[in-house]
Amino acid sequence: MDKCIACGACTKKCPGKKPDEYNEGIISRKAIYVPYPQAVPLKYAIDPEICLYLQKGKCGTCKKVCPTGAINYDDKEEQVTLKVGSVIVTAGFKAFNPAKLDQYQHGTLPNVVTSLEFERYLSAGGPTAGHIKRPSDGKEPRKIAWLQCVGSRDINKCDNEYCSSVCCMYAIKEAVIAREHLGKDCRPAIFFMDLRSHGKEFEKYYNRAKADGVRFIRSRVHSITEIDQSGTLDLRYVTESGDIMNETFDMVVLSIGMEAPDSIMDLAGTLGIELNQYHFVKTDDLSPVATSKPGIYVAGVAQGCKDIPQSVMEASAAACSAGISLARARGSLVREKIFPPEKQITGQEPRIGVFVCNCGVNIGGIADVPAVVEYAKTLPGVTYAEENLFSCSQDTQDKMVEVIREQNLNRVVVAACTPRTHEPLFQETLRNANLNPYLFEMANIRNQCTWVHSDNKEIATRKAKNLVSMSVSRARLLEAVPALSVNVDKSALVVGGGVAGMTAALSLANQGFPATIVEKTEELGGAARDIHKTWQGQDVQKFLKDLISKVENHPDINVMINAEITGASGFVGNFETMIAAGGNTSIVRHGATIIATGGQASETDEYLLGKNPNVTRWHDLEHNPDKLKKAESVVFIQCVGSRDEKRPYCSRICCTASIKQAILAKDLNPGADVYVLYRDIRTFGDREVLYKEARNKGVIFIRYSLENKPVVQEVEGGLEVLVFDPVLQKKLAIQADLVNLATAIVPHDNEKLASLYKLSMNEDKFFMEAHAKLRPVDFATDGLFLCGLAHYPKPIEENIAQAMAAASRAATILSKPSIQVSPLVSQINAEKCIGCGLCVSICPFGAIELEEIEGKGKRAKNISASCKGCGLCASSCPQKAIDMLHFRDEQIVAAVIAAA
Amino acid sequence: MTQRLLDLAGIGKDRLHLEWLSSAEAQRFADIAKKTVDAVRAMGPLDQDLCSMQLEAAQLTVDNEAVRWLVGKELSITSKGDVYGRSWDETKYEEVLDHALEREYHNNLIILAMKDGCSSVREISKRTGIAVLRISYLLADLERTGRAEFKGMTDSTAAFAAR
Amino acid sequence: MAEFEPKIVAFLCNWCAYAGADLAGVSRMQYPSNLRTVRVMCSGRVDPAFVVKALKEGCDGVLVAG
Amino acid sequence: MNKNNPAGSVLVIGGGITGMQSAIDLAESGFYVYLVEETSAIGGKMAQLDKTFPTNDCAM
Repeated sequence: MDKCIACGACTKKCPGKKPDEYNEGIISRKAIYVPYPQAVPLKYAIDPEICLYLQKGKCGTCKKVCPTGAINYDDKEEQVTLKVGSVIVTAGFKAFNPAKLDQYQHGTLPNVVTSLEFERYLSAGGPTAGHIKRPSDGKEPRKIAWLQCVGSRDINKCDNEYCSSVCCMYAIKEAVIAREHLGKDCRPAIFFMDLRSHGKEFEKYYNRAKADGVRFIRSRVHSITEIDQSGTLDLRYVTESGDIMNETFDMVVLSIGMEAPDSIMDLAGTLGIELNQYHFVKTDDLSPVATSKPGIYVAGVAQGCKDIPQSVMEASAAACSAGISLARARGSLVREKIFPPEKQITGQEPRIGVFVCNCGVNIGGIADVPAVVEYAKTLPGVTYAEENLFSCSQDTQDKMVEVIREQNLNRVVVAACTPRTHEPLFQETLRNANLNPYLFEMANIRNQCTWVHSDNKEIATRKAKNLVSMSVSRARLLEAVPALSVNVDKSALVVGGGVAGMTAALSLANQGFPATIVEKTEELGGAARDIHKTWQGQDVQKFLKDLISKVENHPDINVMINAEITGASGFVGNFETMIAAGGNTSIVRHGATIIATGGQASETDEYLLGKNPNVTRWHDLEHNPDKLKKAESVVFIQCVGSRDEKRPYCSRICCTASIKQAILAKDLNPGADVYVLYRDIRTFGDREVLYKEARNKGVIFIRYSLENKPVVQEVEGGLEVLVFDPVLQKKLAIQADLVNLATAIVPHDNEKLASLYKLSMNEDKFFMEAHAKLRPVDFATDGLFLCGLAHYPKPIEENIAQAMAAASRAATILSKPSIQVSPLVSQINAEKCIGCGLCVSICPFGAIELEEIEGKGKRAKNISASCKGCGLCASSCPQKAIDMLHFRDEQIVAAVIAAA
Repeated sequence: MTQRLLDLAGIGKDRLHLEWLSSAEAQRFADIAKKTVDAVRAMGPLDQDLCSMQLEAAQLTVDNEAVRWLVGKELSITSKGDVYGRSWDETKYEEVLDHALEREYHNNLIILAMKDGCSSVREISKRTGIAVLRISYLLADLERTGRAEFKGMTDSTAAFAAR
Repeated sequence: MAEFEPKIVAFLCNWCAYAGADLAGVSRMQYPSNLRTVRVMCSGRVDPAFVVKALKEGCDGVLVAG
Repeated sequence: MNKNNPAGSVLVIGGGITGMQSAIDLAESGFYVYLVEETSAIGGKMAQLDKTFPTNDCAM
């Protein structure tokens, strides 16, 4: 397998054909294939089911065609036994197959596609290269309909009563992107029951889509019929006011839900872990990633329907749990790669070696490689030039190390593919040949030359020569850049003593990293003190008590209450924070910082809260449930202060909390009338079960809209709630002796903290993570992590998972004695610098500070660990006093001159 | 700012294209490449000797500390206001920047023209294409800052030279 | 002389435009060969002086893509 | 293999976005990771997506 260089010669000639699973069967693929051009590992695999040679011993053309002889037909499956300390199940999910739902006729009507198929139509690497075409006649669709809850929240045609919690969002995304592709006359419409855009920034995305012309129709489509041979479809549905509508659409997308993968059944059997009734792995709320068997953990959709950010958080949380149980064996099986000593080349005349690659036919077939090599030899400073068939193959790498040593080269230029993928590979080869890895330059003569000018060989060759001369002129000026590593203080600081903060501190301390908790108030616990039961009924107060006792008695955790952070400095691995507690200020040194400042239910003056004792907020009821027992008529009002102009976000936990209390009210007093006034019921994921249970117990759900909110007024003998009921099309007046408001969850005031640590916040004052999906618990600046309500409102089990995730991310830094930092940083020439501070204000990473030098006043100084090498400071410095290592002004200009 | 400068120098802002794209928008990159090449081809070759002086002046302008200051400070001043607490909106700030840019560019052009041997305002105007009134106005400024000096009168025309 | 072939220097940001150009190569999209790419870590790195320098050195156009 | 000297390695079953993130975190924290994937490439379902909400950046 390591001979294959994925040049694709074999797949062109291969006769075998099969529907391509990657493209959802829209197009077919060969027997020898790579799932998609960016696959990792980028190696071709043979599909035994349709390979003529493996089936009938015929053909074998791929072996003949393969330039590197990488085809090995008798590569059989082999059994490997591994001894491991822990197992993490991240088996993912299987997309629901809508064939069972005959009313949508997926499979018979060509223009009814699933959302995954539509993703393939949308993507540039898909079967239609991103142009959306109707499967029936290839024309661009004008009206597209998305049908929500296909295979979710449905117990008559399939047994998935849960909500898959992501379909509403991806339907909106596909509609918005479709409009981008097809232009403004494309009319997307989404048919839904409850629009569940509950995650961070999701509500704003939903509002933008509405403003951008996506129609949202609250109705479940009854059936789809084809009305003409071109494949146009007619949808039959009932609107809320009860009249039956028919509307034609060019294309229908079924927002299919998620199911447990088929392989999970026997996997659970072999591992001995329990599954829940939907075949997802069973976990309990207060240890969200632990399965029923100790040492085996689960993360992602294998545990239940969730979106990518939540899956990534759980992935890190699972890694943290495994880390805790194996803390003693950390680093025992990990091998450190040792490189030969580095040869000093300063002051030597440049002796440049140019290696031009053929890359099989990709370059050699188009550019005249020998001519490029001859041309390279004529360039000043080049002492050696050669041509290789495949520079990136292992044998050529070893040959290059010898050539570098024999020819005593001190600069290397490789003319081949893109440095973005292969630069690290060649840099490692340089290090094996005693050369500093930054004495290396790549000329991209494949992706940006031969592949894109393949119709004119002569021009491609000339451009290749020019690119090589640019690289050589730049290489001439390259200099060794010493590696940069920073030692790490193996302890962490946790800001905030709620459940999130405590879980993070405990997770780190149990891995041997001491943690300090800074709590503003005088006791630990945070918002969790107001919660009695999780949505699955587990006792939170007991969990909280023993969490607090574990934290307070843990030898490696130092708790500071009534403490406030007054100053912070330093960078990843070497932070210093000033904390004022009880009158004196102490300095804590730590390698990582976890922000868990939490949040709280917001105040409001709406609906007579505070003016009438019978108008309560959610946690008031948690503290004295007897208020519910006495009440004969209870009204819950949702989205109080959430999802409006002031706070355009959803607080996520209120629907579940209110419905849980509504069920409790009905249980305590079956005769009582219980109402829930809502805008969208967002009991995402398995919580849908609660919504069904509440309806079965007779809780009445009435929808209201932002335009005409319900009104609560005092009347003699209690309260009266006026609300317009869209189903009955009438205004109702409900006599209520208890009104409970689900007020928005807001973060605590983080302004000061944000300025101290240079953290950014979104406009709702929640902290902004580095990347919503791929780094959901990291901050942009390294060494700072985020978890809990301060990131975004979330139920307690997600808080715990995110806290463990933050601990795991912090552990990736704290577990190393020192960490390598990219050495390509800015370099400041103290003579030229006048200390104007412009660079400090421009630097997005806080990687430059002004330093007092006696006698000269202030001078800029680079914090190399935080510097990302973007170069904004260098290009904006009025004195031109800043230069970037490896991207110096004169190196860039040299390449420009060679280009002209 | 650089495009504005290229316009001033008569080279045309379409010789510099600024684009933003994500790493997945391959087709868009190909279209941008084609669009840029066609736009520049339509403008014909950049005649080096015709505008070498303009380019030199542009180079000096771009290296000028004051201009670089104005560009660097734009973001912080338009968002947080200047040292006197006055708030600036972008268009107003851009006007000041353009004005300073133009003045600095013309100053450099005049100095270069004088180094090229022109001495009278009319000769400079012919060589640089800048209006006579503008040149005399700027020359007074250059004299005051010691970058040019008045060489005396030769048959009723004033002669200047770069310092 | 055949039709005038302009010479254009392209400053491409390594993470966005340069990656887009690579993907254009992987997808074998053809585009004119007049571009000469200089890879930079961020489009913000391009100092206006580089642009003027390129034009002075004989290029007919400059593309800065972030 | 008993409780007090566990093996310093972890088996991650499933090479989608979740499996990859767990593997990265563990490897970065000094544990040897075996990442096991059913199909011939890692990436899972996310690799099939074009763009991802809410930021619309590419899934690949």
